[in-house]
Formats: sequence, C-alpha cells, structure tokens
Amino acid sequence: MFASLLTPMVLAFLLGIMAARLKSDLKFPESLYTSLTIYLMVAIGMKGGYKLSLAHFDEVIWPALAALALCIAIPLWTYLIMRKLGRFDVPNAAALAAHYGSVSAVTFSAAVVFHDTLNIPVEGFMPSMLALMEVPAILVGISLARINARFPAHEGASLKEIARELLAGKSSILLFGFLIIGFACGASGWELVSPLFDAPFKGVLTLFLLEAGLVAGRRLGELKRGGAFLIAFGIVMPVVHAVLGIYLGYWAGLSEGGATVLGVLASSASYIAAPAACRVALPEASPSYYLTGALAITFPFNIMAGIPLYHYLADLIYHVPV
Amino acid sequence: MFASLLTPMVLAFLLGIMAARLKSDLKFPESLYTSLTIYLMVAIGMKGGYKLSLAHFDEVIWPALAALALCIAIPLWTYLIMRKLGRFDVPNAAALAAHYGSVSAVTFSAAVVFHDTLNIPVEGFMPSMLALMEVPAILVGISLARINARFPAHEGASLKEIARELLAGKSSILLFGFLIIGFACGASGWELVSPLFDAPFKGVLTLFLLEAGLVAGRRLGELKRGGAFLIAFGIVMPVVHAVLGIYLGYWAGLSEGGATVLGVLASSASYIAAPAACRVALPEASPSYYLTGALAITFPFNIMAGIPLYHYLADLIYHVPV
Amino acid sequence: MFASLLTPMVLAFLLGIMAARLKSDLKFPESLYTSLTIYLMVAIGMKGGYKLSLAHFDEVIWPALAALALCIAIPLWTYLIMRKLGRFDVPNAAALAAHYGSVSAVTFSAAVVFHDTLNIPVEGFMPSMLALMEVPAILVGISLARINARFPAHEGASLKEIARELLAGKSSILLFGFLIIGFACGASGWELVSPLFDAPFKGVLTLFLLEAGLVAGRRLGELKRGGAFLIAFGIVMPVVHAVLGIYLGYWAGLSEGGATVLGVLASSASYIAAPAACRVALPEASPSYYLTGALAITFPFNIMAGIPLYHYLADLIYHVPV
Amino acid sequence: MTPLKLVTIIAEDVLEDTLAKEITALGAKGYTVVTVRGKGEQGMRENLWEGENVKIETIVSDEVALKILAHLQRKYFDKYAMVAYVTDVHVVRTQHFT
Amino acid sequence: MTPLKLVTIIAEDVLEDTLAKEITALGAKGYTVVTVRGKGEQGMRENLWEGENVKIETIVSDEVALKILAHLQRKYFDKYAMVAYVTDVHVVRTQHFT
Amino acid sequence: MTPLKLVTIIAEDVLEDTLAKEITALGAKGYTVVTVRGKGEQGMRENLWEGENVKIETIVSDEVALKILAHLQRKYFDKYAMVAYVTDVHVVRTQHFT
Ligand SMILES: Nc1ncnc2c1ncn2[C@@H]1O[C@H](COP(=O)(O)O)[C@@H](O)[C@H]1O
Ligand SMILES: Nc1ncnc2c1ncn2[C@@H]1O[C@H](COP(=O)(O)O)[C@@H](O)[C@H]1O
Ligand SMILES: Nc1ncnc2c1ncn2[C@@H]1O[C@H](COP(=O)(O)O)[C@@H](O)[C@H]1O
Ligand code: NA
Ligand code: NA
Ligand code: NA
Repeated sequence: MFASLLTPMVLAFLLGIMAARLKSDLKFPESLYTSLTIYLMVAIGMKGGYKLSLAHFDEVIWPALAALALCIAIPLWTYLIMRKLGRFDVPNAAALAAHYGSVSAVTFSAAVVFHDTLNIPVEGFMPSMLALMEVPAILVGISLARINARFPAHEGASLKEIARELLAGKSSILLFGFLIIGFACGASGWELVSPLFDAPFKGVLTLFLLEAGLVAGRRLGELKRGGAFLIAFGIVMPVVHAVLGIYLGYWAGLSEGGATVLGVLASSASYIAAPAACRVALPEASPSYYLTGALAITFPFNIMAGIPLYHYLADLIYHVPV
Repeated sequence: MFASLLTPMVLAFLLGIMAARLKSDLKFPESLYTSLTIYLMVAIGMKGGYKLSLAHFDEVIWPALAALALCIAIPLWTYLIMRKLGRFDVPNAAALAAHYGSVSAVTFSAAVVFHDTLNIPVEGFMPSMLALMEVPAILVGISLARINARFPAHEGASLKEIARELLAGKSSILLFGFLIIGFACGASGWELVSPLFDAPFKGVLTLFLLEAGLVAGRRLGELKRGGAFLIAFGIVMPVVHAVLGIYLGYWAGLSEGGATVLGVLASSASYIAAPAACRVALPEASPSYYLTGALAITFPFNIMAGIPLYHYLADLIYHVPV
Repeated sequence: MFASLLTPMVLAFLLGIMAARLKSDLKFPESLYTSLTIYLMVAIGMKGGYKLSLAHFDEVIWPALAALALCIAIPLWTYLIMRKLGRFDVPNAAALAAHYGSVSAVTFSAAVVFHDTLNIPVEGFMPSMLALMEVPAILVGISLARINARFPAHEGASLKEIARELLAGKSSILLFGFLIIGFACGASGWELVSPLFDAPFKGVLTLFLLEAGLVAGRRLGELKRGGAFLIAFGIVMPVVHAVLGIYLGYWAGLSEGGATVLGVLASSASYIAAPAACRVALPEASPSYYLTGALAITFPFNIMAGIPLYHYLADLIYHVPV
Repeated sequence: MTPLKLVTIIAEDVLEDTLAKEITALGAKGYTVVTVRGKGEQGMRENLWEGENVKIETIVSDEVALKILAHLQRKYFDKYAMVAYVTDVHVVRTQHFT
Repeated sequence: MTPLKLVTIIAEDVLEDTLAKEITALGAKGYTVVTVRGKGEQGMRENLWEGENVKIETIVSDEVALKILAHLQRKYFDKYAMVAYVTDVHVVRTQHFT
Repeated sequence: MTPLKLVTIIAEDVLEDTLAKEITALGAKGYTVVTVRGKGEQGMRENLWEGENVKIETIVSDEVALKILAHLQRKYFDKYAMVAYVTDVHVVRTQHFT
C-alpha cells in the first residue's frame, strides 16, 4: 500500500509543497493552470460519457441516487458541526458546508489512477457521479446561510439565479457537456480524441498536482489561522464521509473499486467550483477558512493518505459485509 | 451523413455556442487560444509539407492554380454583391470581400477530419492550397477599397507594405514555414514530431472548436445588426463558392475528397488573418459586419451543415460529370 | 553530418530567426513559453531519473565529478578572458562567466535528439549532469564579482542567500525534483507518464526552438553592441569547452555519445537560470552583453553548427585516443 | 482640454461584470479593465485558486464620479475586498465621456 | 519633486507599435504598455478574435503632452477606437523624462 | 473625500517581492501590481527571456509617499531600470490607507 504512493502524481504534489515551503520562484502561469483544468474536465467527461454509453441504465441509477444523497446530506451535518462544535459564524459554516459537500475532480482522478495502477477495476461511468455531486452541495450550503441568518439576499441574486449560474459554470458545462458528447459519440468518437484525452492524462495530472502542491504549500502557513478544530475536522470527517460513501456504494451495487471512488468523492472537498461560488454569494465568509480546509488540509490528506486508507477500508467492508 | 455530425468536434462547437448563450463563465485564457492556433498551423503545415514531398509536381500545379483563381475571383464578386445588393459602403464591402475570399484553417481541418472519419481519401498536399489561399484575397479586398473610394492611404502603409506584413504575418509564416520544413525533412522528420502533431490533432481541434463555439455564440446576439442580407449572403454564397471549388478541383484532377476540401476552402471565410489585417488597413470597416459574417454565420454553417452538404454535392458532380 | 541538420528542430529555429528578421507579428504568449519550459524540465528530469535508476553508481560518479570540475573551472577563465582580453568591467565579466559556466537545457536536448536521430547511444543518466552543472557556475560568477571589485553586497542578499535562492529556483527544483521522482518511481512510474513526457518531446522541442529562434533573431540586431570580441568569444570558446568536455567524458568512462553530450553541456551557455540570477545579483551588468552572447551567438552556433562539429571531434578523439 | 474625473476601482474579479453594468447604469460611457494582483486588509490576492483582483477605470463627469463612489460605499465597501479612488484628468473630446 | 504630465492612451492593440514609434518621435523618452479590455462607443473589446486594447502611458513635459494629443486627434480620433487623457504627476528625477 | 498620494513604481519584475516588502515596511497598507512591458533608457523590456516590468501602485499619506521615493532614490535609481512618480488622488475611506 505504501508503494502505491510512490507514483509520479503523489511525489509531484509533495515536490510542489516542498518548493512552496522553500519559497521557490517556481510558479505556473495562470493560463497554464486554467488550461490544465479545462483539459482535465474535458478528458474526464469525455471518457466518462463513452463508458456510460457502454453501461446499463440500472447499473448507474442506484449509484447516482447514492451520490445525490451524499452530497445533499454532507453539507447539512457539516454546517451543524461547524456551528455547534466549531463555533463558526453562519457564513463561514455555510461556506465550509458547501466545500465539503461538493467534490474535487483532481482527487477523483488521483483515486482512479490509484486503482488503475493496482489493476483494480473501477466502473467507467464514475465521472457521471463526479458531475452529479458538484453543484447540489453548493446550493445547500448557500441556502443554509440564507435560511439561518436572515442573511439579506445578495442584491439581485436569488437562489434560482445562483443555481443557474452554477449549472452554467465552467466545470458543470465541461463535465456534463463532455459526458453527453462522449455518450453520443460512443467508441468511434472516443477513438478520435483518445490520443489527446486518454494517453497523456496521467502526465497532465502529474503537472496539475505539482501546481496544486505549490498552492497547498503556500496555504500551509495559514494552518494556524484555521485553528486546531478545522485541522481535526479536515482529517476526521473525510474518513467518515469515505466510509459512508463506500457503504452506500456497496448497497448500490458498485464493485469494490467503484465504491472506493464514491467514498473518495464523498470525502473530497471542492476547491474549484465552491470557492468561486462562495466568493460571490457568501462574501462575508473568509477564504482563510474554506480554502485552508479544502486545499491545505483535506486535499493533501486525501492524496497522500486518504486514498490508500479508503482502499484498505473498502477491502474490509467488501470482505466482511454487514 | 447525419451520423458524421456526431463527432466530438461538431458537438464541442455546439456546446460552446450553448455555453455562450447560457452566459456561462467558461472562457479560454487568451494564451491557450493563441497556443492552440499556433499548434494547429504548425501541425497542418508540417504534415502538409511531408505529404507534399511525396507528391508529383504535376499533381499539385493545377489544383494550385485553381486555388489561386478562386481566392482572387471570390473577393471581386463579393465586393460587387456587397456594394450593389447589400448597399454596404466601400470599406465594409471591401473588408467582407477580404474575409470571404480568404480561408479558415479550422474549417479546413474539420473537413479533412470529416473525410478521415468516412475513410474517403484526400490529397495530402491540400494544406499547400490552404497556405496559398490565405493572403491574396485580403490584398484584393484592401486594393478594392483603395481603388474604389479614393480611400486615403493609411499613413505610411502602402499596399506593398501591407503585402509584406501579411506574408510575414503569423499564419503565413507558420503555414508556409512548416510546409517547407515538412517538405525538407520528409518521412524521417515527420516521424520525430508526429506524436505531437498528428496523433493528438483531432483532440486539439475539439478543444479549439469548443472555444470557437463560445465566440460564435457570443456573436450570435449581434446577428440582427448584420441584417437579413448578411445572413442570406453568409449561407448562400458559401454554397456557391463550394460548388465552384468542387468543379475547379474536378477539372484540376483532384480526387473527390480533394475537390470537396477545395470547395470547403473556397466557401470558408477567414477569421484569423483577415480581421487582423482589416483592423489595421480598413479601420473604417466595422467588425460587427465582417466578424458576424465570418464567425457567427458562415463558420457555424460550414461546420454543422456545409461540409456534409458539399460532400453530397461533390458526389453528384463526380458521378454525373459535366 | 549536414543531413542531420535537416531536422524539424533546427529548421524551426531558423524559421524563428527569419520571422524575427522579417519583423513578423508571430509571437508566443509568455505563458506558452513558460509552460514549454516547465514541460521540458519535467520531461528531462523524469526520464533522466528513470534512467539513473537503471545505472550503477560507479558509472555515474566519475562523469559527475567531471561535470562539476567543468562548471567550476569554466567561469574562472571566462572571467579572466573577459577582463583581460575583452576589457569588460567586473560586473559584466562576472555575468558572462556565470552564463558560460552554466548550461542550456535546450541545447542539451537538441544534442540528445541529434544522437537519437543518428542512432548513437547516449547514457540515459546525462540529465543528472545537466542538473548538476546549472547552479555552481552562477555562484562562481557572482562570487568573482564580489571578490574582485569590493562590489558592495546587494542589501540583505548574502552569497548564501543567493545560493539558497538558486537551489530553490524554478529550474533546479524541476530538474532535481523530477530526477528524484523518476528515480524513485522507476519503470512503473515512467510508464504512467511517458505518453506525455516522452513521445511528444521532440515536437515540443520543435515549438520551443521556434520561439527561441524568434528571440535570438530579435537579439541579432544588437550583435554590434556586443562587439567583435564577444562574437569571437561566443564561437571559439564553446568549441574549446566542448573539446575539454569530450576529453573529460572520455576519461570518466562515458561512451562517445555521452562524452559529446558532456562537451555540449560545457560549451552551452545558460539563458534561463543565469539571466534571472544576474538581474538580481549583478544589476550593473548589462543584459546586452550576456543575453547577446548566450542567446544570439553561442546558442544558434551550437544548435546549427556546434553539435555536429562536436560529434565529429568526439569521433576523432575516440578513435585516436590520447 | 476639459477636466474630468478618472474613477479607479480595485475589486475581486468575480465582481467585474456586475460592477461594469452598475457603473454604466450610473452614467459611465465606457471603462477599461485589467487583471491585477494585490495585497490589502484581506491579504494577498494573486492567483486563480485564491482569487484575483481587477482594476476598473472609467472617465466620467464629477457628478457621475460621486454617484459611483456613493454606490460602491453603500453596496460593497463593508463586505468585499475593494478600493476606489478618484484622479483629476484632462481629456480632449468631452462628448466621448459625458 | 518636479511636475510633469502623464499621457495615457487606450487604443486597439494593432496600433501599439505605431503609437510607440510616434510618441517617441514626438519627444517621449520612454513608455509603459499593458494589455487591457474595455468598452466604449465601439463596443466591447476583450479577446483575440475581436481585438483587445492596450493602455500606453508616457511621462513627458507639458509641451510634448500637447504635441502627442494633437497628433492623436489629427490621425486617429475619427477612425479608431481610442481614448486619451492627461494627468498631473510628480517625479523625482526630471532628466529621465525630458 | 480625502486627498492622498498614489505612488506608482515601474521596475524590473525580479524586484517585485522586495519592493512590496519595502513599501509595506515604510507604511503602505496595501498595494496593487500588474505586469507591464515598456521602454526607457535601458531599452525594451517585454518578455521572459529579457525580463519584464511590473507596475506597483500604492495609495499612501503624503509623508509615506516621500519616504518611499527617498528610499527608491537611495537604493535603486542608479543601478536598476526604474521609474517612480506620484499622483494626487481622492479616496472615500481614509482609514483603509493610513
Ligand atoms: N493602499 C493601497 N494602495 C493600492 N492598492 C490597494 C491598497 N489597499 C488595497 N489595495 C488593493 O485593493 C485590494 C483589496 O484591498 P483590501 O480590501 O484592503 O484587501 C488589494 O488586494 C489591493 O489590490
Ligand atoms: N469613459 C471611459 N473611461 C475609461 N475608458 C474608456 C472610456 N471610454 C472608452 N474607454 C476605453 O477606450 C476604448 C476605446 O473606446 P471607444 O473608442 O469609445 O470604443 C474602450 O474599449 C475602453 O477600453
Ligand atoms: N517616460 C516614461 N514614461 C512612462 N514609463 C517609462 C518612462 N521611462 C521609462 N518608463 C518605464 O520604466 C521602465 C524602466 O525605465 P528605464 O530605467 O528608463 O529603462 C521602462 O521599461 C518603462 O516601462
Ligand atoms: Na465531498
Ligand atoms: Na473563401
Ligand atoms: Na557551459
């Protein structure tokens, strides 16, 4: 299990953290970062859509419902825990709920590659779960803020408007759009574009994780500001969510690999769609909390320890079923 | 024929249009757009040069003359139609003539991929035609403005100067430069770089068409400004030009696929080289007209309906020859 | 030998120079340039690390010592020659010493590809030499300035601080980092990422050399400012350094190909790490001298004539050994 | 040459479109935007993960300048990372701006 | 500190090189350029397909400032999307600019 | 509205971090940076190979403005490609800047 961490992706992430701590001048141009993001979304969506075209409806429907349940429920208790135990104010608790309920496409990809490397099969349609789980949690988080604090609606931005913006947002458009394109084009379409979207995928992920490490490393300096509670939450809750995800995956009929990936999705926190949405809709929430939580605590934990741990837990669950 | 539209390229273009209409925040960084453009030009040129090195001089010379004739004649009648029927003023008519006489590398690539997908052979040296047809039409268009309106020469920018600038312009340098490089290096050179310039080409084209769709989609809102005449022109004339191109290709000895691609070149309107040149040399012409025509009408029409239509027409022409 | 220049890389470099001389508007976006640099460093490092994992310690140690000796000695005499014969002032002589002592990753890659094309084996661990030789020469150059001119230390930037910054600098971090990652992951890691870092490498190098040609071409206009001495130095000394490198490589037990590449490293001048360091630590030195020398004289000379020449010289040395 | 006001707003990039619409509604005839990085009370803002700033500049009459500032103060100054200031400038053609 | 003029020109990117040459010929000792996006009479300009703007800033004497503005008005203001304005600034070393 | 000073520094990009630290130490409460290209005595600076410029802007009190300029003159003006100037601006909330 340790050996599975010796991959270029995980080590590139570590290198990024180290470079940031050494105050290296290594920096990715922003347009490279954006380009890599676009590539990853398109590639994940396209391949997922193609695989979805090979799956049966009833293989997919139960996992999809499980995924939806997870991403609606997780923000609810995250909000409560943050308010009651963490003593965060309403906007910050709501923003954290949105982040932990939503998902991270990069953590997802790392989990898929992890299983690939170990030759453990994962259902090819899992990217559909990724796409499904991104937006709802963010809406739940923002609604919680509106309901709980007589939070005055942001001028002209009704919840419906926010939902529309999120669904037309970059990552939704790319993930859903290319899921559909991949689905519609099937094998012949996938063949045309797989030399760009399949073969080099792991290399691109390596570069992306290098950059993610640089950003996480810079954020590490702010860990104190987040406080011990946030650190504890950002490590313990992902494990809880992962176990939940694995169980639900098991009940929904996923293979062990698929259930682990569902667990990873549940455990991961969004740091692309959620921060952008919170910046607009919850301006009072401080990025110090939600970015530190998602980016400097949970993301590194999942990449470096979480994924193999969840694999181990899934193994237990699948061989001593309840 | 309809199935041939179900390719990732065409669907990505549609997705881009849709995202723009939904006011998505999806946007390509400009340097990604420029990088993709450079990649496409280099890849088209390099492969075309290599294929040219495999062709005989007398296979190429007649199609080349046909291509030149097309791109000199098309702006002439385009100008007249725009002036007389469209009632555009001199600079706008001249700018539109430059755009419709010149060619679109992306439409060209889409046509080549279309034939690839249907396993219809296309002469490998067709990129030479693309390179040949880019600049002359723009010069014709600008000359028309100069001649017809006692248009005062842009200070210090003689037509010779403009010709020099166009030939040293980005797309000419890349297309001609890599045609020559590909030609000079032959098979051994092509082998070195084809893993970058060949295999992932269709994937890159997919990304580029997504971005093109985003821009075309934003432009769609300005369709009214262009007016019904521009819309009619932007759909009818490409078909006329395509038929002309197919006939000329037929007479010049091209295969059916090659002639269709020559038709596509004739029908396509430039939106990289021509707008840049017109901005400098014809500042009185309004981008609303030429960009809307080239980008929001003719380009989508060609990508989504024109190419299969021209293929169908070529079929008729090649099997009931005149 | 002449035929070996007919590669897409060399011709793209020439095209870039020509385009710049023609004042073409062809320009690479800066983030594309930076992205290509990152790609090259990561790819060189990763592959080198993987190959290093296949080598024996005692194959590597002698070449490493030879490399270190070269990059410490070269700046010493470069400094003296610049001061005594070239009559440069202290900061400029020191900056030139730093540049000629350090190395160029792109020249290195061009040399490796050159050998590849001719099917001459080169030790796979040579990227380690590249990584080793980058920083020391820059430190020697800056120290020379400090020692020789009672050059007042840049406020707060001790030599130790500069060393730290250089070692945490972009190119060191990427080269050393991915050497270690490649080494640690071995064949299984390399397999995951080689579709991105191996197959398209030569294509990316072609694009990079196009951009390098554009910059060198613009610099050519400043050749006069550098003066005849700089031109002579920039052509003669690389040959001397290359011969020295080949001899040392020979004595260190490298194959003929490996020794030639060590010669190329010795002969090449840095234009990524060294200019950045000199801008900060030797602000009195004029970029006109060091950039013109490294970028407009030595780099083109090496790419277009040096590499095949050194190959020829290595042939002589290896077949009439001393 | 006519004296006018140049209003400069430095704000989070997510606000660009909204601000552009609002200053246009308040009377600005045009504006110029550039992406910047910066540091202030809310800390550093310099990349896509953590958010960037935009600098919006618009040349307007004195009256519109005051309206814009009042609007910003009312709607944004408490909650958002934002800075705004006014400079005196001279232009040649007034009708372009008012 | 010496008072000088900062002339700011916002123009289509295709004009950058020409404008740089012209303001240098008119007496500017240097200039600073940045790519911007913006909206004015001619509509939005924000990407490579449709064209971008550049903002050119140059610090010059009062006299050169007037010359530059007169030149712009004569050659460009009718036909091109362009805005120009002048701000008073203070510099430490005058010889750098005049 | 309160009058304050906007200090603008155009310098080589390698100096960005150092300058940011220094102006903060001299009393600036924030600053805004953008990468620019430009030409001056030291010639053109417009790409990564040859170096780029940054433009750093900070709104400060008169006193801090003078301190910053004095510091720049002492430490940088001889050796580095650098230009600095001061503009009068008006802000709404003074406490943000001083
Ligand atoms: N004193 C200042 N001078 C110039 N720009 C500032 C200043 N203070 C803040 N800014 C800019 O305004 C943004 C938001 O400021 P703040 O709300 O203080 O975080 C910062 O990120 C800077 O770009
Ligand atoms: N009132 C204004 N304030 C600031 N910038 C402006 C203004 N009007 C126009 N601009 C800028 O100048 C460019 C050309 O303006 P126009 O000629 O009005 O289209 C626009 O794209 C904007 O970047
Ligand atoms: N007169 C000027 N007006 C505006 N910017 C200038 C001026 N002179 C120099 N600059 C800027 O300051 C940088 C350094 O100037 P210099 O030290 O003269 O090379 C240049 O690259 C320009 O960006
Ligand atoms: Na989650
Ligand atoms: Na055409
Ligand atoms: Na060297």
